Amino acid sequence: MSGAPVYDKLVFELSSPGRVGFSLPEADVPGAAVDELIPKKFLRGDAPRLPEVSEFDVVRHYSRLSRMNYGVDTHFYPLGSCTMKYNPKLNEDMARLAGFARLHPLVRDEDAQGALELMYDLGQMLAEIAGMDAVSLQPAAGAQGELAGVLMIRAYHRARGEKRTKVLIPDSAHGTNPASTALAGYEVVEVKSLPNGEVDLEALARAVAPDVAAFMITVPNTLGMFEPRIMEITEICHARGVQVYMDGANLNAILGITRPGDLGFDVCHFNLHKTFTTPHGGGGPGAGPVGVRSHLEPFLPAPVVVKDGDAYALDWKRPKSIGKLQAFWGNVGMLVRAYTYIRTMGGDGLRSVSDNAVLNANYVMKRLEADYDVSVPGPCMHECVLSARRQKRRGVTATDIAKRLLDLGFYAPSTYFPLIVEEALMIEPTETESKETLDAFCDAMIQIARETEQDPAVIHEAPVTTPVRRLDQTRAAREPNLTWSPKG
Amino acid sequence: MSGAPVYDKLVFELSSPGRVGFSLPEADVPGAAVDELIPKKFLRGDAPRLPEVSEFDVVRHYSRLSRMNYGVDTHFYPLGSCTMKYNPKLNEDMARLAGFARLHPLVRDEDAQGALELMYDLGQMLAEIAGMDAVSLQPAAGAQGELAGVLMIRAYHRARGEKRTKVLIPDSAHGTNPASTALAGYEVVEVKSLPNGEVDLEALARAVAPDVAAFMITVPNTLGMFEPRIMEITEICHARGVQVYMDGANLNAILGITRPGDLGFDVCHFNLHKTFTTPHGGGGPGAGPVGVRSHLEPFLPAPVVVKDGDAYALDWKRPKSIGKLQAFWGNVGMLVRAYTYIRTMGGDGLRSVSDNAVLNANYVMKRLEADYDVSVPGPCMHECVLSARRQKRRGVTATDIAKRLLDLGFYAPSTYFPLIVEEALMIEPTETESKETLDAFCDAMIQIARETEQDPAVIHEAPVTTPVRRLDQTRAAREPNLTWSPKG
Amino acid sequence: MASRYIANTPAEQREMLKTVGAASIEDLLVKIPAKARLSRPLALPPALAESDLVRHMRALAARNADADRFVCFMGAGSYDHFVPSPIDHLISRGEFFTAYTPYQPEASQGTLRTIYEYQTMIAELTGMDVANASIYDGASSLAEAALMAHAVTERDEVVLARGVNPLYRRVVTTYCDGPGIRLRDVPAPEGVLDLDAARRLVTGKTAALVVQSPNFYGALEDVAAAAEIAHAAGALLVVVSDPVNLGVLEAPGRLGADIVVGEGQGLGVPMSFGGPNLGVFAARAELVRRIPGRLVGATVDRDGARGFVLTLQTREQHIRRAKATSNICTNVALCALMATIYLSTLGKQGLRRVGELSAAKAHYAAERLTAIPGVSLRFAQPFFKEFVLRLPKPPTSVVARLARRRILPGVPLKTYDRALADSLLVAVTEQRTREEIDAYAGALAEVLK
Amino acid sequence: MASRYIANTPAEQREMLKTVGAASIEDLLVKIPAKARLSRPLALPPALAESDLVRHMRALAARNADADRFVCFMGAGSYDHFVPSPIDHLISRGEFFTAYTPYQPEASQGTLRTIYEYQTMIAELTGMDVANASIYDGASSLAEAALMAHAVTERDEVVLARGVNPLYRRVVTTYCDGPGIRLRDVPAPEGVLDLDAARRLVTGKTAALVVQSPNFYGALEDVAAAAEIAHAAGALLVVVSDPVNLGVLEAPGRLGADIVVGEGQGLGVPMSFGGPNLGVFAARAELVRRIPGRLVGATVDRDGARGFVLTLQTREQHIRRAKATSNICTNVALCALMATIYLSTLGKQGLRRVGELSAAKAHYAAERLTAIPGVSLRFAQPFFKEFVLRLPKPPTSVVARLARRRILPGVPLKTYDRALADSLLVAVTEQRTREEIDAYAGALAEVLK
Ligand SMILES: Cc1ncc(COP(=O)(O)O)c(C=O)c1O
Ligand SMILES: Cc1ncc(COP(=O)(O)O)c(C=O)c1O
Repeated sequence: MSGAPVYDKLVFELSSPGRVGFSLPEADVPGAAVDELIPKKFLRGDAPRLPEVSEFDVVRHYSRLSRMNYGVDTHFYPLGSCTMKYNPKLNEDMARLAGFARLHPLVRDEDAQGALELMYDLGQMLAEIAGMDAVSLQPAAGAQGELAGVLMIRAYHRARGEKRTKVLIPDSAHGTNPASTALAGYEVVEVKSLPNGEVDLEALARAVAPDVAAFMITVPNTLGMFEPRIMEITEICHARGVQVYMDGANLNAILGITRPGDLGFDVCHFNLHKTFTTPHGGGGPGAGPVGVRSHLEPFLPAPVVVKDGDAYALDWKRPKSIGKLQAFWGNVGMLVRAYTYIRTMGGDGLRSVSDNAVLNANYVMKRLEADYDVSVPGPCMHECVLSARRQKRRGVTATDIAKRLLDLGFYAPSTYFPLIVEEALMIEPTETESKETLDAFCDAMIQIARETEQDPAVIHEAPVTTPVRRLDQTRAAREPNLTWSPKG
Repeated sequence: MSGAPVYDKLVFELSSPGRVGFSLPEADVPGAAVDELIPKKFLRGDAPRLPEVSEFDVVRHYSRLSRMNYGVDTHFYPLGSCTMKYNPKLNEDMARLAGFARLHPLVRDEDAQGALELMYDLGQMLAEIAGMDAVSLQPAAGAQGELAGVLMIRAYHRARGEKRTKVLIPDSAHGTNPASTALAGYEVVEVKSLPNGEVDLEALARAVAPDVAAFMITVPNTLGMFEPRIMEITEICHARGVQVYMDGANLNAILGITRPGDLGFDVCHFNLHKTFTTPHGGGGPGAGPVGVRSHLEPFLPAPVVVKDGDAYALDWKRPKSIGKLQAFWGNVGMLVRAYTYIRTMGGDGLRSVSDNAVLNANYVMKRLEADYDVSVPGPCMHECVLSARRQKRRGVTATDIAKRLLDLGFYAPSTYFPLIVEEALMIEPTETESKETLDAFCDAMIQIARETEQDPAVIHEAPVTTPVRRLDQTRAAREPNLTWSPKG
Repeated sequence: MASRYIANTPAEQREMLKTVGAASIEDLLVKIPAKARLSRPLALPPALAESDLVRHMRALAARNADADRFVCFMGAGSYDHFVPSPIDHLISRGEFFTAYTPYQPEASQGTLRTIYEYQTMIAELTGMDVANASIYDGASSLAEAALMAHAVTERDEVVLARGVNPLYRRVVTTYCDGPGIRLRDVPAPEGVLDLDAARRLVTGKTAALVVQSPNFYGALEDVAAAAEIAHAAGALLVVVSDPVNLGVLEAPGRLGADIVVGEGQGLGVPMSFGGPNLGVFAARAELVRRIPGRLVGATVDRDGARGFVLTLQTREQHIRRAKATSNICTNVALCALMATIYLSTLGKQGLRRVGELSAAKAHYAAERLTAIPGVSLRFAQPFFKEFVLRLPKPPTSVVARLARRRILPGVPLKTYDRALADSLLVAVTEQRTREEIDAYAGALAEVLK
Repeated sequence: MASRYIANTPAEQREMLKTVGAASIEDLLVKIPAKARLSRPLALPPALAESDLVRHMRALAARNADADRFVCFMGAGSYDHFVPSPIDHLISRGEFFTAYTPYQPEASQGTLRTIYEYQTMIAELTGMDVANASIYDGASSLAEAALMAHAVTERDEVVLARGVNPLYRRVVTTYCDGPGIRLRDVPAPEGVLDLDAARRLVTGKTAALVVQSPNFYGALEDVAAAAEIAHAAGALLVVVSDPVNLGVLEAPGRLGADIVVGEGQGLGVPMSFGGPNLGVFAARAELVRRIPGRLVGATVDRDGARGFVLTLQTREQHIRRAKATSNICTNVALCALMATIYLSTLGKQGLRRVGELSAAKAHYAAERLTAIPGVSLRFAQPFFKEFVLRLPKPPTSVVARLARRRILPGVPLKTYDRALADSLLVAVTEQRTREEIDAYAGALAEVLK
């Protein structure tokens, strides 16, 4: 690429012996040297090889590295299933209030009433949003919410003396669904979806045998479609004593429109880092609260935040609890952000979040349907899945399209997910994006479709405007280089 | 340029009627409409044509615009005379403490003891650093400090019944020196410098006539050199009743080494946004405290922060004061940052600031002396001034070199200042930059010198990596377009 | 002694000295006369580690009655308007925050674009043709206006309405001393400009008539009438105006102003004990080449692409030196950026709401407070978000007593005008809740008992 | 009802619906069964304006005993270490903060490089060959280690030293339920692992022996001896270790650890009432293909330039699904970034100083506190920055009474171990001043009188 010289340093490569970036007080206590306080055998011989840089080195280095990223604040980020919406700055300010950010997790309940009240109320609000009876805020992310949910189902069956060993999951599911289920000790049985991505009810009816503990499904599904017969599905399951778990990663499509509980689900997790605007931070942290119907409440992870009169407390006396998932009570910093968001939007606001998320996705699908194959005819919900199979025939893959988009100033859609769609391009615009932005993105997609016909080279060359060009994945995996060493 | 698509929006161009980015409470008072409270004739007929955008539009727009800037945090910024050093993040955190940032200027002294103590102590510390007897923190920037200083000199002469109408200023001075002096009601007499940039003592001796009120000089001078005979200069002036003013913009070169007061200066201003690390913010705000010897103290701008026992107060009873320069007491937000910095460094720390600033400047000068003409043989102080006259002969001007540097990933030195140096390139590295950075910059400068010989075209084409290429200044001045209108 | 703010290590210093050809840094300081050298370390308090310094600064901050801990009804040129959360996040981006004045436009388009947006918004709000990139604060902005009027009209008198903020008046006095501009006052016995007196005082010698609206007492001035008087005498009309009010109040430009100045602090800039503030400066197009400070203009680059530059720089000190229209160099660009983001966030509807809410709450407060026996409005004039109360007890003692209840009830006017020794200037922004206003009224009633 | 977080205006909605070919948004929701539709608005508290919400949140925050207002001597897995100012400024840069997992490496080199730096630093501190990009927290990180040991050794028992944080133990229990891994405890009567008991309990069925050092009681464990025991039985040694201590304490890898996990919160991550935290996970090279979570590796681009990518992804759920090494997807990358910036800022010398200061202050505090009649150290073991006090009065009542003096004296251990009903776990970081420690001692002496 032409363009500005690329910054190619790692912080270790800025290091200079004796340079310092810290400032620590002199010892103000009678200062015995550490080797007089602690037996030598416990002590490290040499100092760890950490960088030696100035504070300014640090600030400039990480400021520069940040500029090698696309983020929602700087680029449209239509990454399907990830709900890359605007992360309000107000949430950040609130999470940084010392009363939350500087609070130790083991203070007495009396000394954390503000935090506990916030958590209690957030749990109540999430329960109302999902039509669930109780919520645990402890799971650190969606996958841990899934684990908690499946473990509760397991504990429930166990408590009823039932031996059920299998969990059914559609082949369109996100990878964490089978992974979490297997981790919970179940055998995962994959259920083939219909060509349109919907559940094959006949197949399901056959599959829900007495040894099936649960059916786990994403609503709307990973094709961005709402399962029209979802209530029949939950009924069929319940009729066979099968619990139904809803992966709530796509909850942002149905806020105030319909509720997992009302659809018949027994368990549902929330991704606060998707629907409720907590930032993704380059991979995390998130928060994955899990909601349940009353029959599963006894099994919630401990402790549970409870209210007694005007006092809030952590209730540890949960004999049937599946136990703990994190050392403490949940990713409270993220809970503060989500709470701030919900209090900002109110019920009507959340409803219009879903309305506009759905409208934006349908708008994009409509504008692109002539140039790309649509996986399933619309209307879709909050996201749409296109297929590049047409382009593939001309040698342009979903990956190629993704890379070309980077050059045109957009992050890429999710690619090759869900697995049931060939050359999948999964696009989630979110309600926070404006029509101008959607139009610019659609124009770029259409341009790429044209280029596929007329000038595929420019696509195969892409990206050329990024700090690096296409990277050698095979080499990375064959000769793993996972840590820096002076030789580099 | 190739590279990423350039963002070319103004916020007005994102506007969509009815879109909102704000959130304001409903009126909680018996809500008479404004036209029932205020006579129509005072009211605006139509709403102002401000943009209508979402909060996210705002965040993404200004995040993107910021990326069109080079800043110290992201780029080496050798802009001579401007002291573009690292601006500590700690200073920012301290200035944002509600106790400072949310304090109204007209609270009673009793309700601002913390702020007043900080201001009092900062004044004391600046006085010690400059060897002055008293300091006013009120000037908003260096130029206003100059105005205050010259007005105090004027008031001083007036008080002594002297009629002096002229102020002598070297031709190497910064533009604000003559501008501030003229504004203070003086006739500015330019004094020619010697070829080496130093003051011509004989000429000066001749010039300091009875009608001369003051001599204003920058130390180190704008060529980055220390006037070796500075004390003779101040003596000659004092012998003729001429006050001497030191432009302290370059104070960062002499911290703890020598002091304006000890050199015989009567007045000196400080640029807290240079020597004392307050950020430049794209042009300001800064702070330009002014220090004086005791004979000028009565004339300080009012009010002055005073200490009485343990209590601090704003002293308004200053009958001889030149008056006020700002509505309130100074750019307190900047004062908090400078105070934080001085308390971080301490006396020894400030001394090593100057030592290293001087070392870095000499290192750069040495590395470049073979390829560029040095305006004055070294050693220099905190900055060095090169001349591109050699390159000019090959058709490459200081401006061309500046533009080429932008393509190589560096901001440019100050160009064409001081005026007495042909094709001046004024380079101030500052003590916060590392040797690696200085070497990279010198390598780039040397490369440009080579290109001047071998491939001047690449220089004349520059910049090609910036969001825009060279801009048409003439057109901007001929047909001023200073505000956006729908036609654009 | 290694510092986290200094890059060079001793080893690097030695290496660099070797290149330079000096034995020590001392060798580089030879030109400094020995007898001028400081023979001792600077007598400053010892360096503090970051954690200790933070503790110290917190302690200092805690001794100030800030508007988070106290309920603020103070104005007089600095107001507690709400600051939307995105502003600080955006201005803190290093590329904005640590950049200098955009001397290299190709590497400064971010700053240049924001200033161009700012100029456009200020021109729109004030109803003028052009606005500059900012002056230090409202007061120095007014002083620059006086100088400009003097230069444009070549007249030596500036007539100031008594309603102009007295703190501004002092700054104007300072700036006018050098050029020898005489200042004259027009009384405001009823809290607004005495038009007859103004007609008498504005003459062929007058460079400008200056009025502020809402004025220092919060009262709305008849700007149009003032314009007539000024223009009839061939003088310029300078209007001091708070831009945050201009979502609701008429643009001074439409009432005949030739120059509009004011304090933009209300537009998202923290009060910070009075600074940094934001000096707004706008004028009619004919005056553009006399405007002080920086101006950003649109132009095109070599490839014809839109770009922005500092323009008309021949007005400025770095080119014109002693003959510059002003001595200003560093301005308050970052505060202008705060205002730009503020105005983008609030937008067309929001700024209007801010004005409507402030007006409604101020009038509610005036009603509640004047319902207290002995408390009345000092002037019978229409006001906007600020008004003057006459109190039955000395305002300073009232302020002292309410401070104990964490209420900042306003600004006593005695120090500004002996005739107003019984008066308290009260400001109410959209931030104040009914609860807070009622609490204020309740507390005031008690201390006046 | 216009919201500042939603872009579409009614007019734009109509326009877009027209393109879509729908009459209303309702038309797009047809697939949702009518009887499942929510027939009422969500019963949530009404939307709050920004200023009102800020007021509400401040009030909630004010009801927590945070470490700014209280002097914190609490640890047990979350510590009040100093957080240098640059961290929050840098992680708040939108390009880091609002990016997703770096699935498109060319547009995510910033994040990928910081993770690669993080992996390198953690490997260096722990003395292991490789580290992953992070796990949720220390406890889930330990749980993942147990699962990994189970998978690697194909054995079904994990032996936990009693000194392992009991909160971690609960999480391990939860994670081991599915795979049916049995947990066994090794007692620590003297506050450290009973080596003989360990020898008996670690058998051919043992997948891993888990020790923590410093352990939950603050005591330093003989990791080398534990390694011997584990390896003799063909089991893996898993060490739980707090990386912020490893500037001073020996790297577990050098003492024979096969897997090192721990809580990295001390590395610049705010306590935030217990989360988000930073789960550290490091292992020997042979185990790399069994590691849970993300790994970043160096490679080259088409032009041979250095670049970074997510690698060895066949371990992960999005590829391997039910057979993945872990179910983790979202991790805590931003906390890992905080730690990376923290470790860069503190550096080689700084991290050592943090450890030295913490140890010195902890030992000073232990001395001062045990000088109080009736107060003694519960265990006679070498400790680092944390220790257990035996008190003559119930610790919970002591905590309650010291809270009134804004001191958080430590964590009562009763809830974790009945045998320690008289014990208080006290942590002292470099943040605590001598003054604060003396004040604590003074206050404790008084309440024990
Ligand atoms: C549909 C779906 N389910 C589950 C998950 C897992 O959630 P998390 O990444 O928070 O563990 C995701 C997130 O990528 C998802 O998109
Ligand atoms: C030598 C010198 N003097 C005076 C000034 C004016 O200072 P300020 O810009 O703060 O008004 C400057 C700043 O550019 C300068 O470099």
